[in-house]
Amino acid sequence: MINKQMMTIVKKEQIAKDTIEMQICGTSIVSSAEPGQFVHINVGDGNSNLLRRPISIADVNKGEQMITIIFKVIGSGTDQLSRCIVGEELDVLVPCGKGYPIKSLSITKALLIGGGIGVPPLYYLAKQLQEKGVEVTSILGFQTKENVFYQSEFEQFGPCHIVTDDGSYGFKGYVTDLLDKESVEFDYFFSCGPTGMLKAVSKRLENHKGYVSIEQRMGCGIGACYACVVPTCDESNGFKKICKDGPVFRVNEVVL
Amino acid sequence: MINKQMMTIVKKEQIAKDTIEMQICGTSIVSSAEPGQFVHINVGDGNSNLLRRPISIADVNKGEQMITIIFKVIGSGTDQLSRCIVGEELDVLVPCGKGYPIKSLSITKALLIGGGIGVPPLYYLAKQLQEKGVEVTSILGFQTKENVFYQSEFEQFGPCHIVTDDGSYGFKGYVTDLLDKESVEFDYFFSCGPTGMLKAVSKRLENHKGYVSIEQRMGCGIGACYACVVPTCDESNGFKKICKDGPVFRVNEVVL
Amino acid sequence: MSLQTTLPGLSLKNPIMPASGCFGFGREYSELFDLNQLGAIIIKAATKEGRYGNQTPRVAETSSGMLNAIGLQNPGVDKIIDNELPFLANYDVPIIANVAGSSVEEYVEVTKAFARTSTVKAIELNISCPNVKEGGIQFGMDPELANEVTRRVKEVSHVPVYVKLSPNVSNIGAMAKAVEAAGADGLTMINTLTGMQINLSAKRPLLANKTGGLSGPAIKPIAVRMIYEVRQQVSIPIIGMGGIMTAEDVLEFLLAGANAVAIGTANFNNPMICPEIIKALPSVLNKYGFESVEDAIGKGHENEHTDLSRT
Amino acid sequence: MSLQTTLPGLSLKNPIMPASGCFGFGREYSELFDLNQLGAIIIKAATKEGRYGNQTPRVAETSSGMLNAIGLQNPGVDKIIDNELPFLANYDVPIIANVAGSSVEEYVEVTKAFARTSTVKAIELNISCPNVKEGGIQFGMDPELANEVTRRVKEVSHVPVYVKLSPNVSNIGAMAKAVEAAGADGLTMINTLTGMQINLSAKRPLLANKTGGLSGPAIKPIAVRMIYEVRQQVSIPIIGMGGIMTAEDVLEFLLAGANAVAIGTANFNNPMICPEIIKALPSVLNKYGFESVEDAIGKGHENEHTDLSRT
Ligand SMILES: Cc1cc2nc3c(=O)[nH]c(=O)nc-3n(C[C@H](O)[C@H](O)[C@H](O)COP(=O)(O)OP(=O)(O)OC[C@H]3O[C@@H](n4cnc5c(N)ncnc54)[C@H](O)[C@@H]3O)c2cc1C
Ligand SMILES: Cc1cc2nc3c(=O)[nH]c(=O)nc-3n(C[C@H](O)[C@H](O)[C@H](O)COP(=O)(O)OP(=O)(O)OC[C@H]3O[C@@H](n4cnc5c(N)ncnc54)[C@H](O)[C@@H]3O)c2cc1C
Ligand SMILES: Cc1cc2nc3c(=O)[nH]c(=O)nc-3n(C[C@H](O)[C@H](O)[C@H](O)COP(=O)(O)O)c2cc1C
Ligand SMILES: Cc1cc2nc3c(=O)[nH]c(=O)nc-3n(C[C@H](O)[C@H](O)[C@H](O)COP(=O)(O)O)c2cc1C
Ligand code: FES
Ligand code: FES
Repeated sequence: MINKQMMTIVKKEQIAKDTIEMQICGTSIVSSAEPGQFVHINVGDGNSNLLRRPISIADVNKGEQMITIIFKVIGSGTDQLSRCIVGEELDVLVPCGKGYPIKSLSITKALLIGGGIGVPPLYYLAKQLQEKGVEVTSILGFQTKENVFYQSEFEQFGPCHIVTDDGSYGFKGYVTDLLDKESVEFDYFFSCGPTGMLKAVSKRLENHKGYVSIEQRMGCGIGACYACVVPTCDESNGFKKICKDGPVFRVNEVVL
Repeated sequence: MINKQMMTIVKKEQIAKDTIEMQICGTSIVSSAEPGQFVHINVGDGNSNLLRRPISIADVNKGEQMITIIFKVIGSGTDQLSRCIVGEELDVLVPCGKGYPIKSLSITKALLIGGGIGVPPLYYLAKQLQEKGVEVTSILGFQTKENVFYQSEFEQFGPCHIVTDDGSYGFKGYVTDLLDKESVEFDYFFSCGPTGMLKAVSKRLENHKGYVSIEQRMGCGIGACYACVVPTCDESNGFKKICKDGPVFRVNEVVL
Repeated sequence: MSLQTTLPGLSLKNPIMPASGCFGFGREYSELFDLNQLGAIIIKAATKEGRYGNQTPRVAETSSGMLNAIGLQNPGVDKIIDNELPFLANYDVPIIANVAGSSVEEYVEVTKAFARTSTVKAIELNISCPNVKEGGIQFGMDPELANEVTRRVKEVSHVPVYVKLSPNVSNIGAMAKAVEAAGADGLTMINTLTGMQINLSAKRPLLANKTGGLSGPAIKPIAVRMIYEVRQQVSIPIIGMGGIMTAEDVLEFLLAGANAVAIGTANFNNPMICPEIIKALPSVLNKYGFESVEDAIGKGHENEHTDLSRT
Repeated sequence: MSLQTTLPGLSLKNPIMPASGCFGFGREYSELFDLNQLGAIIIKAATKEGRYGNQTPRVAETSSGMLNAIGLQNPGVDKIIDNELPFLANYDVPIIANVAGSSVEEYVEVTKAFARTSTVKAIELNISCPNVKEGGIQFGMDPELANEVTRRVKEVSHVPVYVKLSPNVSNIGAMAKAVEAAGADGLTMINTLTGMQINLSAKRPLLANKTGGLSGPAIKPIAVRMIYEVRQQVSIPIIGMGGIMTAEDVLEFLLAGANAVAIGTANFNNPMICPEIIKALPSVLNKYGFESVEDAIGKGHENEHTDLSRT
């Protein structure tokens, strides 16, 4: 059940180049949020940034009804959001979409593969997996050294490989290059990142079970406007709405 | 010579209902400002409030290159301006228009008649007149008691009559009603306020020399767009630009 | 304060309804507020067969507006009747069905299908969708075609027919008169203006469909002007839309001559916008001296020019 | 980085020029910056006799835009030639004269008058002013009239003629082709869209003229779409305008197919906008991989659709 509420910014910190971690506090509904779900934030004044911005839920503090989001400043909306200060209120739709269905999966070993701003949702996922007693290996890809964030946070859960495009930090190359080099055991993989990466990962791991979280420009963010559709792979000529049926899909469920 | 500059808000205070006094600090050009001139302020982010807002110069502190403005919150632009905080910078065109030409006048007794947000420019005018040794009487009209501001400030310069529409403070009625009751001696009058008031004042004092300051919706604010024209009275079929040739005009120079 | 207003086929609690395509079939919004509060609901466009619509990206943001090129995605009129209308029938809110098509026959077929239901209280004839390759908008650009499709649909419709006008025309009054002459019971206006945004990095239009329909506050002055103009040329009622974000905006449309209004893009900015506006409307009407919604309709046409400072 | 670009009659240092009506005759802005920085200057519309224009208020603000109904106020072509051109002749900047009129004869007369000067390097034929009762816009709504007035003006003009198109039409491509066929050397587009704002307190349109022309960022997507569309239908150059506020916006217009751009409303928001954009343009072109202005022109037409995330 999605809720529209005013959430108060309680913490804000820059954790990497152009990358901001923000904690926002709201009312009860917040604690029902699952890993992979997102918040849809009104960052404008109705004139500028008319459309809300979707940002993944990176962590949930159920006791305090607090959500962590991590976002990169790439345009006018995220720029506006980055200018908000502690104490200000944000108009938020929460929680949106469907997350990683880990409750219904039986897993012992999980592989998490994140790219750039696809890393945040994997953090809350890793946390939940660990609570379930799952062994977690993470591969996190970034453009370059100054973009890297949350390495130590992921190391809490198990092995964490950092990969940078230019090799300025960690392994040099793409996340799939690392998969070629390191052998990781897992029964499910969970991935979030740019479509190009998701495609490469899905192909590289085509014989594995897994889930991917995908992005698309959104209108409503709640399933009403058909802006964010993606065709399904099952040849039924069907489609899914990323904002409502996703953003998380079984690998090969939808056309990347 | 108009200048575009960033001016820092150094003080902000609410002085009456919806009425804000703000002091803004800039560079040298500021001190050339004359009473009756205005600043043209960019209060938006380019999307909302695309057009600048004209606000009269209420006082100038030449030593500190500081200008006082007093404005009433009536719409989105003045609302936005009222939310700016001390320390913030405003993008300002300064000084705009032509003020009360007191340097070239020989006056001994002046009558100032202000209405509502037409009161502010008269303050700097009164100050300058006093410096010239002119005796100043003021009549300030407001809607109601809670709108009244700057009474004591004007009393420094001489007699100051407050008039309210509803009689909740001072004399009850219009400024012209007070003129009917009190006899004031003066060789020039100077007026600023709503067009209705300026018309009534011009008519009531038609045998006197005087100057009025008028308002109109503006585009450029510097004389380029012809948004703010007003026909001249001289039957030459001419016109004046309020932003450049005004906002102050000789009484009966332009059609009110 | 009475917010009621009556239009052909529609007895409205209030003049506020979500615009077609911006509210789906109501399900998602029903989780956020009680749909019974709404004056009416205009549902997403229906075509005869299901349509997948355009490639993504389908939306882009612009200054005070957005572009969309959904491309009439919908499950087809039969599935809408079977799967969506029963849900909407639970509410005491008149449903207006938006009918689209590529040919006169398709418009007629879809209207006939809706005519078999009791939930649909009026048809909104969408001859103005700019986002499909063929069909739709050409009917909305040519008075003769608009007249023909309206006439044919009127022949088969058991409920009043509102024709949705496109703003992408030289002469909106001529379009309005053409559909009035064809028997339209009302007008809805405006649909979106055709626009484009170019992605500087990709060096091509951002929307997969290249062009999209511009909506939101950016187009409000155009909507108000067109409604004002059309109000002076036809006598059928107008449901106005285009950039409404506040109860003040609603009043502006009423003054221009709209009998009711629809709210599109604003739902994306604030999904609670319809009930919020309904709540705010009485005090706004009151503030400007109106005693009811009907009291305000068309009142922007009557007053002589008075100076800025005297208003 | 070369910002130079050459158009019929105009050899431009850079593709940036103020739009007609938003820069007067340059005097006021010359006190704020050195006009020699500009690519060109399009001066305020000229008619044969002086015109007083419309009543005030003449401007209103809208979401990301403004409405104006100046109504072609100007001192008349002879006074412009006598009093304004000598001042502009001091600068090394090509002057484009905007020519307006109520009849073909008036357009011809005004053009002839400018033809006698050496300062005016091109004519911008304003057949798209929405703010005057008669004349102007009807020429911009009808391809045949547009063709005729263009042809007649071309006969008497010693300098290239750019025709300024109105966006208030069903088919902008047809208008462009009609004036190209008549011998136009170039196009300027777009003029303003007709809009209205209603003053809720006065219960009448805010502008004394009732309607006004909508300009500013609100209309940018419409301008970009029309330029993109026209670029594919004619081969004469286009000076693009409509809502440009930044150097990125300039690049968007170049990609859409504009050969140069004009800046209108943005001058009111920031009188230094033209020199600021000229200064920012090289690094923006560079950021998106272009080596010169000419390198970017029309480049938005070439690339196939790629997904959002891969761009
Ligand atoms: C389900 C989901 C989860 C996301 N989670 C995160 C996250 O945790 N951290 C983070 O930094 N970013 C995340 N993103 C991407 C984020 O939404 C965009 O970076 C953001 O919307 C850009 O807004 P802007 O105004 O700064 O950019 P602009 O380019 O100015 O935005 C213009 C328009 O395009 C849309 N847009 C631009 N890029 C994207 C994109 N990649 N995906 C969807 N819409 C886009 C904007 O929402 C806006 O409507 C997520 C996106 C989705 C769909
Ligand atoms: C020369 C001059 C000096 C002024 N001095 C002062 C002053 O010292 N203190 C003060 O409080 N006000 C002053 N005003 C009026 C002030 O400019 C308006 O109150 C203000 O522009 C309203 O902006 P808004 O966005 O709050 O209102 P909105 O109604 O939202 O504004 C919409 C548009 O209308 C314009 N507008 C609305 N009212 C007026 C008006 N009365 N005059 C001109 N444009 C208007 C706005 O500038 C804007 O472009 C002055 C006006 C002029 C012309
Ligand atoms: C995402 C989106 C989808 C739309 N789909 C339809 C549609 O299916 N049928 C239709 O007649 N209009 C459709 N419209 C147009 C709206 O109903 C409305 O006419 C227009 O958006 C102007 O109103 P607004 O500015 O309040 O959005 C759509 C608009 C948007 C933004
Ligand atoms: C106040 C104002 C006056 C204008 N006067 C003229 C004019 O005299 N002649 C003309 O062709 N266009 C005129 N225009 C239109 C502009 O030249 C330009 O085409 C339009 O405003 C779109 O550009 P913009 O969004 O950058 O302002 C005027 C526009 C404004 C805002
Ligand atoms: S964003 Fe509206 S359906 Fe997904
Ligand atoms: S506001 Fe432009 S001329 Fe006065």
